[in-house]
Amino acid sequence: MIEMIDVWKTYPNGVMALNGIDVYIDKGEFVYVVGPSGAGKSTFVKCMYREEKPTKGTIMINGTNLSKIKERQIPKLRRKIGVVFQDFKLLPKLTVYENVAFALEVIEESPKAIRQRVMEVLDLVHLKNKARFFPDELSGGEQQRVSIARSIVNTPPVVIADEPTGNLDPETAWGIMDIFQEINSRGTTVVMATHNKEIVNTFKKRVIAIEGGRIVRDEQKGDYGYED
Amino acid sequence: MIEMIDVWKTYPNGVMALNGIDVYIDKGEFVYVVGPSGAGKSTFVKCMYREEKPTKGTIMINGTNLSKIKERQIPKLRRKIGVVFQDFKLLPKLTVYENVAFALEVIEESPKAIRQRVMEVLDLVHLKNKARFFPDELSGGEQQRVSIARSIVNTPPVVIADEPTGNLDPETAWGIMDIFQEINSRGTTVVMATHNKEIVNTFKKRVIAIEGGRIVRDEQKGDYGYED
Amino acid sequence: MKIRTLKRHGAEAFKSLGRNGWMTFASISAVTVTLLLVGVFLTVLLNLNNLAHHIENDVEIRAYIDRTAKQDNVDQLRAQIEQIPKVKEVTFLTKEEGLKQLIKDLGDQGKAFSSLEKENPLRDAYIIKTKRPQDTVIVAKEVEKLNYVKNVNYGKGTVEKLFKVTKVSRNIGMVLILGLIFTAMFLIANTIKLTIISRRREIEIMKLVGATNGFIRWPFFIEGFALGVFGAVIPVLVIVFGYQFVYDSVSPKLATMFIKLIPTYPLVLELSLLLILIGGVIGVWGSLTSVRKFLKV
Amino acid sequence: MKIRTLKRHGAEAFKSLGRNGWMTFASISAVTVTLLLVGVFLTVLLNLNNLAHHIENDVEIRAYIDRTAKQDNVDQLRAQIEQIPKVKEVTFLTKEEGLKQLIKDLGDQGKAFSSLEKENPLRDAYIIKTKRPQDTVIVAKEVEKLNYVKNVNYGKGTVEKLFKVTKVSRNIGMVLILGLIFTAMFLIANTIKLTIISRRREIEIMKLVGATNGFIRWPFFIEGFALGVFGAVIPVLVIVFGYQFVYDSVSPKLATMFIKLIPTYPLVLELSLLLILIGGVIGVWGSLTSVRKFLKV
Ligand SMILES: Nc1ncnc2c1ncn2[C@@H]1O[C@H](COP(=O)(O)OP(=O)(O)OP(=O)(O)O)[C@@H](O)[C@H]1O
Ligand SMILES: Nc1ncnc2c1ncn2[C@@H]1O[C@H](COP(=O)(O)OP(=O)(O)OP(=O)(O)O)[C@@H](O)[C@H]1O
Ligand SMILES: [Mg+2]
Ligand SMILES: [Mg+2]
Repeated sequence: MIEMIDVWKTYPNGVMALNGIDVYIDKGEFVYVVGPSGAGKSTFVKCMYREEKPTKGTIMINGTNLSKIKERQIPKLRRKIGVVFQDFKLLPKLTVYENVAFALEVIEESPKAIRQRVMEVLDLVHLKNKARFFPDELSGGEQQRVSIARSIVNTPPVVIADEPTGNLDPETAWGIMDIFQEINSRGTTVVMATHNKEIVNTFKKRVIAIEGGRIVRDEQKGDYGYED
Repeated sequence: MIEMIDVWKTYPNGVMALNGIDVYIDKGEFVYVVGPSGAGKSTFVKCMYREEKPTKGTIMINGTNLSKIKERQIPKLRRKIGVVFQDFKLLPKLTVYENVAFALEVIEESPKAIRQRVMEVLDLVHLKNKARFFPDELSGGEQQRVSIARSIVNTPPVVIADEPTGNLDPETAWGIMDIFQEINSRGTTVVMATHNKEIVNTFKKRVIAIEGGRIVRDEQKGDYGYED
Repeated sequence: MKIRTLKRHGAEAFKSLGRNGWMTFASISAVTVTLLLVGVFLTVLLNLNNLAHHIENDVEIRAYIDRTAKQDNVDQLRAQIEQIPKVKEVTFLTKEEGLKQLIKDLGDQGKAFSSLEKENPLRDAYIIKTKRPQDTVIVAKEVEKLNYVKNVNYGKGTVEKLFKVTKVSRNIGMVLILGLIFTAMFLIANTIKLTIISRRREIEIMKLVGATNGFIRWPFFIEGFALGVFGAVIPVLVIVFGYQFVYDSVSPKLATMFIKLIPTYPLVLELSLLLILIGGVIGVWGSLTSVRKFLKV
Repeated sequence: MKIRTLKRHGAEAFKSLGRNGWMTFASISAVTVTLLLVGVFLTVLLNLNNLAHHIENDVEIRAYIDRTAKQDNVDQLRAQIEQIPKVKEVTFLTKEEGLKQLIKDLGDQGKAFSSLEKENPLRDAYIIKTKRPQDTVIVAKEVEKLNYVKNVNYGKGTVEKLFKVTKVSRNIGMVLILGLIFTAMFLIANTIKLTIISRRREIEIMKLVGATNGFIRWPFFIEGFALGVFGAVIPVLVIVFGYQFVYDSVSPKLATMFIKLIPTYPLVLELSLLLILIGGVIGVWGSLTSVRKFLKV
C-alpha cells in the first residue's frame, strides 16, 4: 500500500528532516508514528500525500511511484488519502459544513449525497449543531474535529492523521480513536502521528518511532516507549 | 490577583461560552483549567488579558477593573500577562528570535538586554539553534515552544498558557512543566488550560473544571477527573 | 465538468465575493475609479479628435476660373473636376459673392475695400471639397492642370501646417489613450492580484484536499469577471448620463463657437461596451494569472 | 519614544518590505504606473495650456490713425496709449507695410490686390499689445475714444470667441488634472490598503502581545512612505529624461509650426517633486488609515 525506499528530505533551509527512511505499510494496517518534537514525523507523513517532495528516494502509494507521477495526477492521489493536518488547514471563509463538503465537491458528488454524508460525519464528531459556524468561531478542539471529519468524509482508502488529538480532552480523544478503529476495521489504512502515550499504550497497534529523521523502532503491538 | 465576579460571555453568533463565572486566583498560585472540548476554557482565559470582553460581570486584575480600563491602558495590562496561545499566534514574517524579542521591544528594552534574554529563553525551550528560522519552517511542537518562550521572556507576574503541551511529546512537555513550576516558585502566577491528564495528576495543583461555561469543580491539589 | 459543478462554482464565486467583503469592496472600487478615469479621458480625447476632424473638413480648394471662359467651358470644367475620384463636392462661387465673403472675413479692416465692389479684382471660382481632407493638396494640383483654371488656392502652407498639427495631435492622443488603457488594465489586474495573494493559503489548502487546478480556478475566474464587470457599472452610468447631460447643457453654448460635440448615441454605447469589456476581460485575466502562481502545491 | 525605538521601527519597516516581497512588488508597481500616468498627462496638459497661452498672446489691437493727423498728433497719441496701465507695448505700422502684410496673409488670393499698392486704401496704425491678453477688449475701447484714432481693429468677435475657447479648454483641463490626481491618490491609498488588509492578523497578534497602537503604527508609517516614494522613482526618471529627450528631438520640428514646448527646467523638477509628494503623502495616509481599522483589538 505505502512503501518508502531510502527516502531523504532536506528542507531548503538546510534542515535534514528525513535521513533514509525505509518502511512498508500494508493495506488495512493501523500505524502510530511517534517520536520527540521536531523528529520528522510530520515530514514523514507529508511525503505520502505529496505536500512535500523527498529530496531522494522512492515512495510508492498503491503501486504508483510518487516521483514519476504527473502534476495532473496529484489531486487524484490526494482524494484517496484523507488527511488530518497538524494545523487543521480549514478554509477560513467556509463554514464547518462547507469545509467538510469541500472534499466531496471536488469529486463532483451530487448535492443530495453531499448533504447526507456531511451531516453524518459531523454527527460522528459531535459538531452537527455547529455546522453553520466559521472556523474562527470554534474552539481549538472543535476545529480539530472539523479537520478529522473532512479527512474521513469521502471514505478514502488511507487516512493520515497528524496529531489528531492534540487539542482534545481525553474523553473526546477516545471518541475519535473509536472512529479511527471503526474505519480501520472496515479496511481503511490509518497512519497516525501522535504524542498521546495513553492512547498508544491502550489501543495497541504497530508503532513506528522516528528520531532525528530515522526510524529507530518499528514494532507490531508496540507501546509508546520513552519511559521517563 | 485575578478575580472574576459573575462573568458571562455570549459570542456575537449566540454561543453562550461563559455562564456566570466566579473565581479568585491569588498571587503566586498555579491553576489548571480543565474541561471537555468547547467547554469555555479558552474563553475563560481570554477574558483575563482582554482578547475577549465579557458580556456581563466584573474582572479585576491586580486591583484594576478591566471593564473600566481605558483603551490606552490595555497594552500595559497585556505586558504584565504572558500568554501561550492555543493557536500559537506567531508573527509569520518574523523569525523565531524576532518573535520572542518582540515582547521585549514593545517595552523598549535595550538591544543588548534583548539579545541576551531572548537567547536565554530560547535555550530553555531548546530552540537556540532555530533562532533564525521562520515559523512556517518549524514543526508544530517547535512553534508551540516559541509561543511559550515569548510568554515568559519579559518575566511577567502572570503567565496564562492555553493548552501549552498539546503538540509536544511527553518528555518535552515535562520539560515545559519544569519551566512553569520554576517561574511559579519564583512568584509568578500560572494559569494553564490543559487536556493533559498525566501532567495534572502528576504535578498536583489547584484544578478548576469548566463545563458548559460553568465552574463545576474547584479543588486544591485536585486531579484531572473525568475517569473513563 | 458536470453542470451542477458549474453551478457550484458560480455560487462559490458569489459567496466568496460576499464573505471577503472588505477586499471585494476595495478591489471593486479600484476598478471603478480606474474605468471612470478611462471613460472620462476617452470621451474628452474622442471629442478633441472629432474637433480636429471638423477643422480639417473646413479646408477647401478654390479654383479661380479664367475670365475668358464661356458658360460652356465653365460647365465642362465642373464635369471634369467632379470626375476626379477624390472629390466629394463642387460648388460655384461668383466673384461678387467672393468679394463679399472676403470683406466679411476681414472684419473692420475689410471696410476699406468696400469701394472696390464696382471694379471687382476677383474671379468666379469653384469651391472643391475632397472626400479625405488630407487629399486637398493632390486634388489641388490636379485641378490646376485643367483648362480655364486661372489659379488654385487652398491655403498653401497653412493647410500643410494644419495637417501636420492635427497629425501630431492625433498621434499624441493615440499614445495617451493606449497608455491610459494599458495603465488601467495593469492596475485592475494588479488589484485583483493583491486580493488573491492574500488568499494564497486558501488555494494551497484546496489543493491539499484534492481539488484539481481547474476546480480551484473556476470560482476565481467567475469572481474576477464579476469584480471587473461590477467595477464597470458606475463608470458606465456616469458616462451614459453624464455625457447626455453635458451634451444637452453645453453643446448649445459651444455651437456659437462652431465646436460640435460627438452625438450621444452611439458614442456612449461604444464606450460603455469598451469599459465593460476591459473590466471583465482584465478581471478574468488578472484573477487567473495570479491564481496560477499558487497552484503549484 | 526612545531614539533606539525609532531606529527599530525603521529597520522593521524595511525588513517587512523585503519579506513581503510579492506584495511589496505589486504595490510599488501599482504606485509606479499610477504616478507615471499622472506625470505624462500632466506634462501634456501643461503644454497644451502653454500653447493656449501663446495663442492668446498673439492677439493685438490695431488703432488706425486719421489721415489728417500731423506728426505731432501721432507722437502724442502714442504717449496717450502708452499711459493706459494695461498696455504693454506699442509699435508703429505704416500703411505700406500694412498692405504688404495683408497681401502676404491672404496668400494666393492676395495677389489680386497687388495692383492696389499705388492707391493704398489703408491707414497708418499703432499695434498695441496688452499686458494680459484678456484685457484686449477693454483697452481697445479706451483707445477708440482717443483723438486722431479713426477706427480700432482687434478681431472683434474672433477674439472673444478665442478667449471663450481657451477658457473652456482651461476649465476642462483643470477638471481632468484634478480628476487624475484624485484618482491617483485613491488608487495608491487603495493599493496600500489591500496590502495591509492581508496583514490584519499580524496587527492583531502584535496588540495581543502588548504593543501600543503607536508602536504598531510607526513601521507601517515608514513602510507606506517608502512604498510611495519608491513608486515615484521610475515616473520621475521617465519624466526627467523622457521630457528632455522629447524636447530636444521634437521641439525643432514644432518650431516650424510656431508651437513652443515648455522648457525642461524647472518644469521637470516641479513635476518630480509633485510626484514624490503624492507618492509619499498618500502612501503614509493610505497606510495609517488602514492600520487604524485593525488596531481595535
Ligand atoms: N517547511 C519547512 N521548512 C524548513 N524546515 C522545516 C519545515 N518543516 C519542518 N522543518 C524542520 O524539519 C524538522 C522536522 O519537522 P517535522 O514537522 O517533521 O517534525 P515533527 O516530528 O512533526 O515534530 P512535532 O511533533 O513538533 O510536530 C524540524 O526540525 C523542523 O524545524
Ligand atoms: N470567536 C468566537 N465566536 C463565536 N463562538 C466562539 C468563539 N470562540 C469560541 N466560541 C464558542 O464558544 C465555546 C467555548 O469555546 P472555547 O474556545 O472557550 O472552548 P475551550 O474550552 O477552549 O475548548 P477546547 O478545549 O476545544 O479549546 C465553543 O462552543 C465555541 O464554539
Ligand atoms: Mg508534526
Ligand atoms: Mg481552547
